[in-house]
Amino acid sequence: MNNSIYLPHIATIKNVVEETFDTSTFTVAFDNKNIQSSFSYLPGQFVEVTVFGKGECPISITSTPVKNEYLELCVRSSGKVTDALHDLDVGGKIGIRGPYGNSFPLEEVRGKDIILISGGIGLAPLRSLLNYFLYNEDRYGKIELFYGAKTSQDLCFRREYDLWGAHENTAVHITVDKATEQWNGRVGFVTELLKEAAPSPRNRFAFVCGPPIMIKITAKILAEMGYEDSRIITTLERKMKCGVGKCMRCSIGEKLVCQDGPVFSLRELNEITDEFSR
Amino acid sequence: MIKVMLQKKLQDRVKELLQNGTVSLFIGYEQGPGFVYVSPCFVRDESGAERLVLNQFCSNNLAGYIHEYNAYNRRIGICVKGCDARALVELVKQNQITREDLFVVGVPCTGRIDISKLREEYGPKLEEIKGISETERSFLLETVRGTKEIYKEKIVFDKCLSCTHPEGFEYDILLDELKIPEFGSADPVQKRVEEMESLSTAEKNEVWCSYLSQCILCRACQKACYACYCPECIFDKAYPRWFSKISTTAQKRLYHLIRAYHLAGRCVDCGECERACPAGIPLRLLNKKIEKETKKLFNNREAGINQEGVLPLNTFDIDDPDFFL
Amino acid sequence: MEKKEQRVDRGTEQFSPKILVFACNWCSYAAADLAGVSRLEVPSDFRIIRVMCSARVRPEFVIYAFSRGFDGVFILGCHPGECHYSEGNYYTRRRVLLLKETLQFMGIESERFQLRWVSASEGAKFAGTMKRLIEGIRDLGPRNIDT
Amino acid sequence: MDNREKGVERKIITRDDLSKWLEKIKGHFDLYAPVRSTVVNFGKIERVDKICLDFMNTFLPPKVLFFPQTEELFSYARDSEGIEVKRAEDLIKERVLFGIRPCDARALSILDMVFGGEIQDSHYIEKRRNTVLIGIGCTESLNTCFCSTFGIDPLSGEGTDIFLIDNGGYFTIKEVNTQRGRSLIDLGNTFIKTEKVDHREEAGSVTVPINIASITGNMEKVQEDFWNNTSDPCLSCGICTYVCPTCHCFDVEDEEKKNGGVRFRTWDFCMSKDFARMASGENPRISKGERYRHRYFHKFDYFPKKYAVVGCVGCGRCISYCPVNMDIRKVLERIRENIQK
Repeated sequence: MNNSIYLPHIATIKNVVEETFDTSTFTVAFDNKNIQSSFSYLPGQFVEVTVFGKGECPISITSTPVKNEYLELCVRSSGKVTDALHDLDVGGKIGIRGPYGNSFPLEEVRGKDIILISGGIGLAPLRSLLNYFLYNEDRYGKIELFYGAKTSQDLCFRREYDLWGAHENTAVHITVDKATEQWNGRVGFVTELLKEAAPSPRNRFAFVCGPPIMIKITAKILAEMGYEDSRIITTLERKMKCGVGKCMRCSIGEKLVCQDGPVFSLRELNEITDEFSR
Repeated sequence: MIKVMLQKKLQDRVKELLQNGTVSLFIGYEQGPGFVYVSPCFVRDESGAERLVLNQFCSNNLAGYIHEYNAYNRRIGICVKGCDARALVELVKQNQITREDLFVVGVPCTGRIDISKLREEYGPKLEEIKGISETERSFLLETVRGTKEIYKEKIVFDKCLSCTHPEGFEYDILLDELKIPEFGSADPVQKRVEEMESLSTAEKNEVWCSYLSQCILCRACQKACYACYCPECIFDKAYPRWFSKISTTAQKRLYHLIRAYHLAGRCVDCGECERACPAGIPLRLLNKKIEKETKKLFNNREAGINQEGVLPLNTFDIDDPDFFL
Repeated sequence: MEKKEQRVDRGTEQFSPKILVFACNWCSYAAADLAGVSRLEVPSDFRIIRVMCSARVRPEFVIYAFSRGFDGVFILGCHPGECHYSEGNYYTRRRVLLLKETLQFMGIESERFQLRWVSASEGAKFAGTMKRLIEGIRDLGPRNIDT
Repeated sequence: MDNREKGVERKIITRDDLSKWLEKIKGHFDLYAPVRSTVVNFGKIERVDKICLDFMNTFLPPKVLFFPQTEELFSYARDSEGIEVKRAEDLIKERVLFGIRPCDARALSILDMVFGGEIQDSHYIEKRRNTVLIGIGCTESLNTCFCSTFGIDPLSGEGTDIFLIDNGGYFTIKEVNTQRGRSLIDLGNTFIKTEKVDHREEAGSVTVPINIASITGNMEKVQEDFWNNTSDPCLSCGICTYVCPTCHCFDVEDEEKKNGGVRFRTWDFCMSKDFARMASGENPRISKGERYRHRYFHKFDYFPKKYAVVGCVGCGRCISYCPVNMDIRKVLERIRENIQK
């Protein structure tokens, strides 16, 4: 009778990379080799991570499904479960079930130019997407990343910007809200950066992920620039428990973030008559 | 007859208050599903005043809403019975509101009817009751089958049997003279507390286990309480987690212990917790026990009677009892 | 559904209770240290939590401990008038007394929850008090654990 | 209205025989039926004479038997080698649930859609599969009943295996809908008689139905102010959700013990302030009005959109137990007025 959808598979933490003072990227692999090799996912999906005795929380997958040997999860310590996760070291056991949710519309954007706009830890799901694009470079047009964080200390995946930027047809723009001494790059909100660059909406899709307020402002700016609602794509966060559409906790309108999301286009969100559109 | 006049008087006064801008919100009672069921009513404009009702079924202690609505309203008008005024006294004493923020309309009360007692006396078909009047000793229920007389003592809330009012509380308006009604019998809760005390610990445990087995942790007892105003409740706190929704007897006991203890010296015995409980758990028992102990051990007066004074656990006396050490 | 958990010491066949002790940093915690340094015999059935004052112990701590299956909870503080913060222990005294009565009323023996004054120099008193109190809990036996 | 038919042939069972039949059923199955303590609830029956037959609606809906307030999902054990996860062992023995009302039977069929579907919740489904339902029609009603609003016939056994109607001295066996039902009837063959009776089949009078079709699908038209004002008296307690036969929101909590622990799921209520609050502190439904709106939208908008059925069955529990006497019928009526405005 071991067929409950709520049973997590045991996984081991293989590596931990500290991104910022409260955010780390965990590399994890399932203990069961068969599960690991058959675990397939797409950028934008998430998993439910269990820290035994503490609980469960949804975490978006930040690795790209080109290698099936491990999963990468970028987690900010912000609650009971994530705090406990940060207390675990390499070799620690966690539970994972998933993947859940829809994914970014990979086919729809084929052959199109792409901009990715993100703030803070919002880069985590977009990193999965970005790496996917870069891996399949020939299928996509110009890719631009606009990324902002509070300070230079709050930038995630710092080691990878150069790698991304080195690709042909790819540009990476980084900004911080507040400059510190070590920082000699751009200062200002990511939204200002976007306004300045003003990438034309022609043949282009925009992917946005970050704090709710940033998503709202960015969506407005993009709309002003002439982007269609259906071409502004975002991924949302909601309190989630089951991940499979039973507990009704993550509902926005009749949509459930765990099943119908977490990836929504702005058009879909505008259709939902709920808190978001208000 | 008198009651109908009072209701009209209340409606008129409320209309006036809203019209001249004395209050921006008035909290009173309105008809719920059926004559005997009364809901709290929030009136924001003159036209809404018509909805207000006032009868022997208006039992809710409306003081519980003040805290929630205080921030959004310049001045709240509120309809209180003598006993509810105790909650207001306490809220002021506990620095939750200033008296000037309120416009208090005192309504006379000769005992409020406990629906569950009425159901036992009258039978389940309470929808038959269409009107009510009263005499000195009894309520006259006008029903589809004629008038039925029931002695007051039999159907008023337990708390009404030992009615108390705060001393020297100044109402902004009094609809009629406030009197303390007298009944032939006393509040049985005191006796029940004593009965409970006389049991052995194992027996007490057994009694509580049977009560707690009915508890569904809906927390209505807490939400209905005037004194539960913490911005973040200990039971909601996610981190650290004191209380989980896992419905074990241990969790329920923890919940009820903490809830009752937090009310030590603040419980005005409005009985809202017991009335709100869908499972019929006698919660006043616990509150009364704590009240009794604070009175006995710390010489504390009942909450909400006196407008001066400190909460019993916010102070100490060098000569406090230490027999237990 | 009451389960009686069997916690019996294999060596002595004696019930070994689970006990939580809150000890004030300025007095009884030091006394516990002193008892240890003086090699006094102290029962080993308790876990000790250091608090900055006995008044730091919120009643919720105690209730929570009982809900998690502890057989006894003790608070140790400074003697009246000796509180490091001048009057913390007076507040504790009131709270403890009221909580004891409430616990008793809800079916948890008030003897399981105790308050004692032990100053920093009273290592021997600490050892003796703990011994007596724990003996008391042993006599009461294991608590019916709620499930 | 007297639709008493004279001398109709019906399968009947007398009250005394019913107890004997149930006794026999109890020998083969776990029997659950309404029992009275301070309130009437479904409980496991040890003695048949404890069954309470003069009840209208139980306090807690029958969902407690399939989706209990607290349910173990799995336990885990920690040792030096790692962690082992073990699923909770659910009931194996088959159960019979006696005394389910038509509204509650409909509610179960709604929950079937929620917990079934593409992704199956085996904890619920297995319990459901293992339970035979014996329904009882409503020849009387409470003044809070409004099932007819949702097209529920208080004298129809839709969703039950066997359906009885209380005729005072005896019960009529009105419907036997499934094979499992028939095998239960076989158990009681000696007690069930076919007799000509003055057949009485009268449904309890139910509140005038509300025009629900004009509400679902038009909920968006309701102004925002409406929700803030309507929710004013609400205390944000959990009663209405906990006693609701179709509310299914849950929370998941871990309990850590020595070298292991258990993960439970527990009922949760959407009127709670932190129901949707995220770890980051963001709360999409911060005001009481928004939460209240969500509750109504879930029942009368999201349910119809997702499962093509209204998420309310008109059992009236939320009306009878609400501590401030809020009336869902009144609110629906006002929603309708508001839509038309």
